[in-house]
Amino acid sequence: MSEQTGRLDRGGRIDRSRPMSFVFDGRAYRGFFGDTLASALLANGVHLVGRSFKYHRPRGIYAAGVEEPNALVGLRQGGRHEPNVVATTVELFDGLEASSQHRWPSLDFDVMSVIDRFSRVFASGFYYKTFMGPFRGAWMFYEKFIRRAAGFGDPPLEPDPDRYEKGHAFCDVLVIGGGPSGLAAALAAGRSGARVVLVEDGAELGGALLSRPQGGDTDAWLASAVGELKGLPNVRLMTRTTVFGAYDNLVFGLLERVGDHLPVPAPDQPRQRYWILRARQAVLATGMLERPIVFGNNDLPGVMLASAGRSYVNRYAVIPGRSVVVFTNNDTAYGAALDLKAAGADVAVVDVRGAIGAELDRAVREAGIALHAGCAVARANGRKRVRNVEVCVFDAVRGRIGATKSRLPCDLLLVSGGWTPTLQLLGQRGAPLAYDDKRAMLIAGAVPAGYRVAGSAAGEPGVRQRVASGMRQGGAAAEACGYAPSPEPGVLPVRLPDEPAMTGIAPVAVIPDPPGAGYRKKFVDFQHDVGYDDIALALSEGYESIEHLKRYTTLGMAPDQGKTSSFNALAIAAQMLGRPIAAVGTTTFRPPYRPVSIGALAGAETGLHFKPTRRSPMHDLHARNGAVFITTGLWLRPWYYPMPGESIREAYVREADAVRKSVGMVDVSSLGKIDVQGPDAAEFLNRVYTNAFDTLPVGRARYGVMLRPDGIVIDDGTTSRLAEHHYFMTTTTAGAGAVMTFLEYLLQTAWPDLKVQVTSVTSQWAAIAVAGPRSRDLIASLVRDVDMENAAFPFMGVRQGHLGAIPVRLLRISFSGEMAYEIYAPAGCGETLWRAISDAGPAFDLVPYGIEALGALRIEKGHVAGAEIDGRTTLADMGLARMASKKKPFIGSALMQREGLLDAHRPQLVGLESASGDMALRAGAILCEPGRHQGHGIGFVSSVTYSPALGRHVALGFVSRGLSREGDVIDAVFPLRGEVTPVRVRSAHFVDPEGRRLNA
Amino acid sequence: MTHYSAFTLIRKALGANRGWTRAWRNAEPRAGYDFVIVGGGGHGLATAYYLAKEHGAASVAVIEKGYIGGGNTGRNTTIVRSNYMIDGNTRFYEKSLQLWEEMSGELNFNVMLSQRGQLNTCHSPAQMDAAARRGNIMRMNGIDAELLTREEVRRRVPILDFSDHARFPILGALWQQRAGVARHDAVAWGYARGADRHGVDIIQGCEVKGFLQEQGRIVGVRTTRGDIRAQKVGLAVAGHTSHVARMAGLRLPIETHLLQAFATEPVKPMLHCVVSFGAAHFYVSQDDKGGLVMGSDLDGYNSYGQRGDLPIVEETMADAKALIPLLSRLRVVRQWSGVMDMTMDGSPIISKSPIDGLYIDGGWCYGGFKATPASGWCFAHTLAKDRPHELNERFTLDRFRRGHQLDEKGGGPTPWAH
Amino acid sequence: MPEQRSALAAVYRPGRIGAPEGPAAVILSERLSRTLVQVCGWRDSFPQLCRGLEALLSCAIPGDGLRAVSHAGRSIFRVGPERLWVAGAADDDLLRTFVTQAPGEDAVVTEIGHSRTVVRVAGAQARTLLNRGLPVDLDHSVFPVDAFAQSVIHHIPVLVHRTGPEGEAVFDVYVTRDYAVSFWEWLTRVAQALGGQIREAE
Amino acid sequence: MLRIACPYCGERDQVEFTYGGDAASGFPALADADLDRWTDAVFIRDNPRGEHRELWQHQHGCRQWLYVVRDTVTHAIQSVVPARDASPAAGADGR
Ligand SMILES: Cc1cc2nc3c(=O)[nH]c(=O)nc-3n(C[C@H](O)[C@H](O)[C@H](O)COP(=O)(O)OP(=O)(O)OC[C@H]3O[C@@H](n4cnc5c(N)ncnc54)[C@H](O)[C@@H]3O)c2cc1C
Ligand SMILES: NC(=O)c1ccc[n+]([C@@H]2O[C@H](COP(=O)([O-])OP(=O)(O)OC[C@H]3O[C@@H](n4cnc5c(N)ncnc54)[C@H](O)[C@@H]3O)[C@@H](O)[C@H]2O)c1
Ligand SMILES: Cc1cc2nc3c(=O)[nH]c(=O)nc-3n(C[C@H](O)[C@H](O)[C@H](O)COP(=O)(O)O)c2cc1C
Ligand SMILES: [Zn+2]
Repeated sequence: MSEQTGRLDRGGRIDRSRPMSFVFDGRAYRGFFGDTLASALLANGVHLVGRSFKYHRPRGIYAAGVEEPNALVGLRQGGRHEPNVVATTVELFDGLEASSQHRWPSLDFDVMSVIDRFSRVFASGFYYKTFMGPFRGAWMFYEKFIRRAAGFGDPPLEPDPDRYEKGHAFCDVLVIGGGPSGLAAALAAGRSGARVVLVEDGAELGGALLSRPQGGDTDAWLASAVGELKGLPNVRLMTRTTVFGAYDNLVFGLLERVGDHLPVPAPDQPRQRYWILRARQAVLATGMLERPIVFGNNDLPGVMLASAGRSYVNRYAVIPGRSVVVFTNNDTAYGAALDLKAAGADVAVVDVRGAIGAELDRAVREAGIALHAGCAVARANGRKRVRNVEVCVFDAVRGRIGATKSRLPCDLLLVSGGWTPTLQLLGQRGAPLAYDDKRAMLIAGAVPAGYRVAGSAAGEPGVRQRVASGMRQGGAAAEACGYAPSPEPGVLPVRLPDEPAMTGIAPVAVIPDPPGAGYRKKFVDFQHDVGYDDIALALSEGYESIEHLKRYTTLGMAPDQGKTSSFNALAIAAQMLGRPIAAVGTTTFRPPYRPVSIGALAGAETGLHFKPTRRSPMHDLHARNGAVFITTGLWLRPWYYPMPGESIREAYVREADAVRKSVGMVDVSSLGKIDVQGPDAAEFLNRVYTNAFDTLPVGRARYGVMLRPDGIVIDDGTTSRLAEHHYFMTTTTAGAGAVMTFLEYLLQTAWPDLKVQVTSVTSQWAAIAVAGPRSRDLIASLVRDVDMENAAFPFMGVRQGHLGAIPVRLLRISFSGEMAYEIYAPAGCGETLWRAISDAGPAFDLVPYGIEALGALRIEKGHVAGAEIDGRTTLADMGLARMASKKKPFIGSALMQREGLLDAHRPQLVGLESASGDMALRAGAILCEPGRHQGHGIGFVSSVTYSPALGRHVALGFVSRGLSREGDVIDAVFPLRGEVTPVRVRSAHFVDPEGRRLNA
Repeated sequence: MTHYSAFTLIRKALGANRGWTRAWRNAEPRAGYDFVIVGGGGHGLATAYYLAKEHGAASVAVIEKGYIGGGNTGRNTTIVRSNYMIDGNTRFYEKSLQLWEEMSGELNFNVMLSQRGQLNTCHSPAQMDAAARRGNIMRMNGIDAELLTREEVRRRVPILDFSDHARFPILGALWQQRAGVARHDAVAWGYARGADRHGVDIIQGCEVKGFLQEQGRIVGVRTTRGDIRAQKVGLAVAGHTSHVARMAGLRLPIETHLLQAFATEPVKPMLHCVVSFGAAHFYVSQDDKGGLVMGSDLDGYNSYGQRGDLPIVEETMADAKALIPLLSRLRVVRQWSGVMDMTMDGSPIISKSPIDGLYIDGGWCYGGFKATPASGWCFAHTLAKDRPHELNERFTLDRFRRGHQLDEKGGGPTPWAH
Repeated sequence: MPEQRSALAAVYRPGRIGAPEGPAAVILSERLSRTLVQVCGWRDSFPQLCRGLEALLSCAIPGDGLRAVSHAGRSIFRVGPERLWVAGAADDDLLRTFVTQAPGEDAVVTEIGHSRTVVRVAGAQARTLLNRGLPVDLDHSVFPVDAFAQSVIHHIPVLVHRTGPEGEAVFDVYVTRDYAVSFWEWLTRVAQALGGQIREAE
Repeated sequence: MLRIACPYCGERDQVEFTYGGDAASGFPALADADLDRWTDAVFIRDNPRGEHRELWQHQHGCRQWLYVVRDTVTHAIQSVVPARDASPAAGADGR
């Protein structure tokens, strides 16, 4: 285990009493609680942490926060492995295991790094220009090799063992960012009584203050602010939480990392929680991010943002280098220079500006820091870590560079190219950003309603101003929600020390190559390896729109979404095109602000809970009876009830056989059921069904078909008339929801004058169909208060009575073609009902059957189902043209008269059977004139079954002019299996076409 | 214009990549053209290309309000396939796939057509039957298709959920080997470069705001950069078809809806083909950078906002994890969306309009990327010859009135639910 | 009435869930065999009907879809403009008679008690628990006692009613019966993280 | 996320609602057998970029169908009215 050579003896916000060990690339290291993986690596002197995406260049840690472009690692093992984790955001835990990515065989020696030598060949867009030959489809050959080089990290290979949760939240004021301005905003809003949620990405509140030197007034203010907030019951503080997206109506997507800082989530706890938060006002106090300056080899390990250097020293007590050069174009980097110096490093500053303010100048001199004003770092040298930098005289106004003046040896180069307010969330709302010349930054232009920006996100120059603006915006947000401004105006932290502010920046984004020096790549987008030359190349080829530039070079498209690169790319493009930055514009901002795991967004909707399951009231009983279930929509329905050793085919044949020979029972509870009541119920049904329902006598049921307004069949079912103004409608399982919604739609929008109430009672009623020649005897043995005789209770009759003690509705209708009853009972009685019938069953040779047998029985009878009603079929196609009433209009009656729907050549429903011997038929076969097997044929096979009644395969299908082709032999073609089966067209009523069995 | 090849690439690299020529000229609008194509997406650019190349049109302009390829061409999930069942669609999409297969060579621009195959999973016997019907139609039309069993699917794509925890177990799948993905931007740029080479003016940053009409005939367009006269005007503006057509007084069987797409962080290859999930409306592939690109349902309400919302984010991610549980710990880096021209039957329109001089190519719904070459090819034919090619003769505007919808899904005139 | 079976019968197991010790943050229980009757009317005559119901039930009839009225063991919800749900105990005879003798000429009465499973969620973290799935603000300030909302949890239709004394968070959730097991699985899994107890069904 | 202020239930998330499309294409009278009028109502849309009068059903709430006026670019909702309260004449079907 190595020493923490880079750890300072004192200071920092780490807890030295809680040492932690961790492993990186197989080597063990130590760190402390409060470290990030990045700070712990730096403490151990590890600078090389990864390889770049395209050229496999060695890369180190560049930042200290979410903007980190280089230090992506693979975290954890097995099912918990997570690729591309940003090391600067990983809180260290004991036993953490991480590895570098995208290198082979090792990080130190990566074979693929030879690519770097040919980087000019692999310049932006190279793949559009080659890999096209020598043969057609050659790309497929090259692509294999290119894909091998794809990706950063390895995907997990095992299922994720962790759970995820979702949460819904509501508040008046959402404050995004827990830095000084966010804390101030939350205080101001919270004191006024508003419901406030403050969301902070990091583990600790304080934002950039945490990276200040420790102790003193800053910490005192921070402690008192946080303390007060914690005491306010109307304020909720959410740390380790990212606002990743700003959506319509001030709805925000948040990701809370509940267990990511632990080795594994606590027992029963989720790993992450995704929040949907609805706010009435939002204050963005999201701070700013520092940006690099672009120069030769600016991606070497040991080159780092100045703010990061400062953060490592002050927050983590890590000194990332002993011999430090700070390269800047603005004042803020001097804070880092002074703090590193104070921590014992040798520090020199290279400033592109000719002069700096007197006060700063004095501070630098007093600290013993060498200042190279009017100079630039033109390039960094070193192999896997910076060894020295070349400093040239530089004219920041004209952008002119002189020859190399000196080489400053160093092991750390801190860079500050200025700051970019973190306004991604505003950008996601489509809010325009404006370029502010003086501060050389993009600031919020017009802010959308309900949003406010505070603190450094608003470009406020110093801490006091930031806190004041937080107070202002937080208070105003609460006021906008109707809360009186707090009686005690927020105490301004007058004693907060100020520091080098963001003034006097020289807007330099790139340092030209010094005269006579050789070529070095200058990186703009580290994560996607996009350099200055790539931008130049793209522009020279005409990819001038900033969006074309992005797409041609892939600038800003990496997981970091250009947090450190976008602005520089924009500035460079503007310079090359000779246009002002404002005219070039930014690319579109999109969620998420930081990458969000798929698992979190999926939440609890995973595995068997991906979608809820609907179960019939008799479900448990079926399970106990050994039913095999099948998923139909969201329902689980008994498919068949195998006897020991039975296959599905054997089981359903036995079941269907029993229905034809004795009696069977099947659970049909999933059918849609709609209660239709009111004085206009009959008129209403007349309008929605193609056939008449006003003529239906009380106590009778009728089969009905509904059309869509465009004349296509939407659903079918039976509807019974229970009383003059009371109907009971059934729909298909699949159609239930749509039919219900459609009925309500018609009643409320088209015909609000009709007095009809519709209620879905699907879940209220359990339903069992009892079918077979012995069904009447069976039911009669159980129902005492209904006369079951044929005459008294005829086919299509409806009765109410009791089965045992259970109140039931009895419908004498049949899907199977046998004498049959549907029995409806209150759902809670469903199991009792089933049991009562099956207990009486043995005497009648009763068999329970599932939906496979149900399907076989209905095909034998030529009854249509989902495979026939596929959203393209007309009534006439189904052979039901006679069901279209001529006496009254109905939904669809107008548009069903269109020529295409009347076309005589349309496919019509027919029965099909093998023309020679009993060959198996297959659904999905295409029907063709014999031997003419191309194009779209003349129809298709929709449903197929082995018919237990007939002892052979039968099918339903649609054939062009099918009704006139009875007896013709055509081909059922199934090229997927190379099969052609001659089939005979016949009536779809295979069994008992006269319907005698219904009454037998 | 520089010819692209490995050789040029190396030669230019040695010259520090100086001296590459522009891929296309950024043309200034002229006073008039024979053909003005509105919309610089793949379809508009392909139309211009084929007009010039196949029909010898010498005076063609493409007018784009933003930057070319910035519409749906630049924001789709790039799936290319020809597994259509309805007569009228099948052969059109197959023609398109054949044009794709030629495209890189023809344009001398690598559009990276990667025919890695597409899998449509089936989760019920009924879905298997429907897949069989589709596959059989494909085969009868000379298009490759295979029907796979659960075991065959597992062998091909083992990372799908074959566990006991799958809410909708996979029973099998329809497979088209020649399906795959192509590089979205390259299609726009490649056609633009090709069209430019044939003299087409590509005019960016120029929005059509109205039409020039004379005696009930369209004779040009009003744009933000002035009036441009034209013998014929062709619209290829995707989600904005209704909006632009209305400037000429036309109402169309189209609604505009949002469709989102998502990309994850790049990872090493884990998914080697395109998969679409039969238990939900979800599809995914892994691009050559390593990111998984995925999409699902429409956001479900009319919108020109080009900005998707959370309900579909959640739904898509739940779908993703249900189909491929290993995706759980991968992260989404970007969520974007496009505005779709959804027709009432889900099939496109390539047709003369009722107004002389105005032609419409639109209604591509969420499936028009794969149609890009054939759409351009047929639209060019329709514009040049004033009558449809047989491949697009059913893509008319009046098919709804005549009852000849091409309803591939059977969804009816509720496009938001397609 | 013959024996009724709870939709949760196969999955309902009283006892602790999640953290085995400490106070239970959430307490779950099924409320068995509630009577639930829907009464609808017509726009013109509905006020009249409501007056009749007021006399019959000796309490006010709610005027909006935000607050229920609870009285004498019954809760009345206005679930739609002219649509009321009246929930009561299993042996609420008055309600039972509704179904056979409509409470007014213009009343459309439908018994729907079997279509819903009622689950009670109580305890200090009841709100937190429900808001893991319910997209409705349950803060006391906007969702006081007798407030109710029809909504969805995990794609499952629910009606959530805040009952119990002021200051305590007690919610009755009416779940569509065929989804009850899925709902219960969801509820108990989320409750696990908070630590809770399943009581005997009441 | 759209938040729709249901006149009965208050402001709720879009997920409780189902979309019903353009409200301009209302129903012609059933007795009207004119193909053009029906084709227009069922298949043809204004599809405006901007203000759109559309239908939503509060499916998981009061089940009321609502006329919502919403901007198709900003998604901002201007008004929500129960469908049955808006006289059919207010619909664009011209009855
Ligand atoms: C998220 C998503 C996923 C998709 N996935 C697939 C898929 O996997 N496979 C598939 O085949 N298809 C897919 N599609 C559909 C496919 O992207 C489109 O159908 C296709 O790209 C349309 O191309 P286009 O050229 O017609 O339209 P576009 O590329 O949108 O081009 C139209 C152009 O017209 C311009 N324009 C509009 N109005 C005006 C005006 N007034 N003046 C001037 N110019 C104007 C626009 O700026 C735009 O550039 C998807 C679409 C989306 C949004
Ligand atoms: N060194 C410098 O010169 C310099 C430059 C800029 C800022 N600062 C410091 O920044 C502070 C300004 O305070 P401030 O509050 O405006 O900014 P801040 O940087 O202190 O705080 C912003 C906070 O917002 C959080 N955040 C950003 N986006 C988020 C999101 N989407 N979701 C959740 N959290 C998010 C960040 O994690 C951060 O903690 C001052 O202390 C100032 O010294 C210093
Ligand atoms: C196939 C495909 C892959 C994409 N991959 C990425 C990606 O890896 N990173 C990224 O930032 N954006 C990716 N995008 C999205 C684009 O950045 C952009 O969001 C999209 O083209 C829409 O444009 P807009 O966001 O500018 O409106 C991808 C887009 C497509 C079509
Ligand atoms: Zn409502």
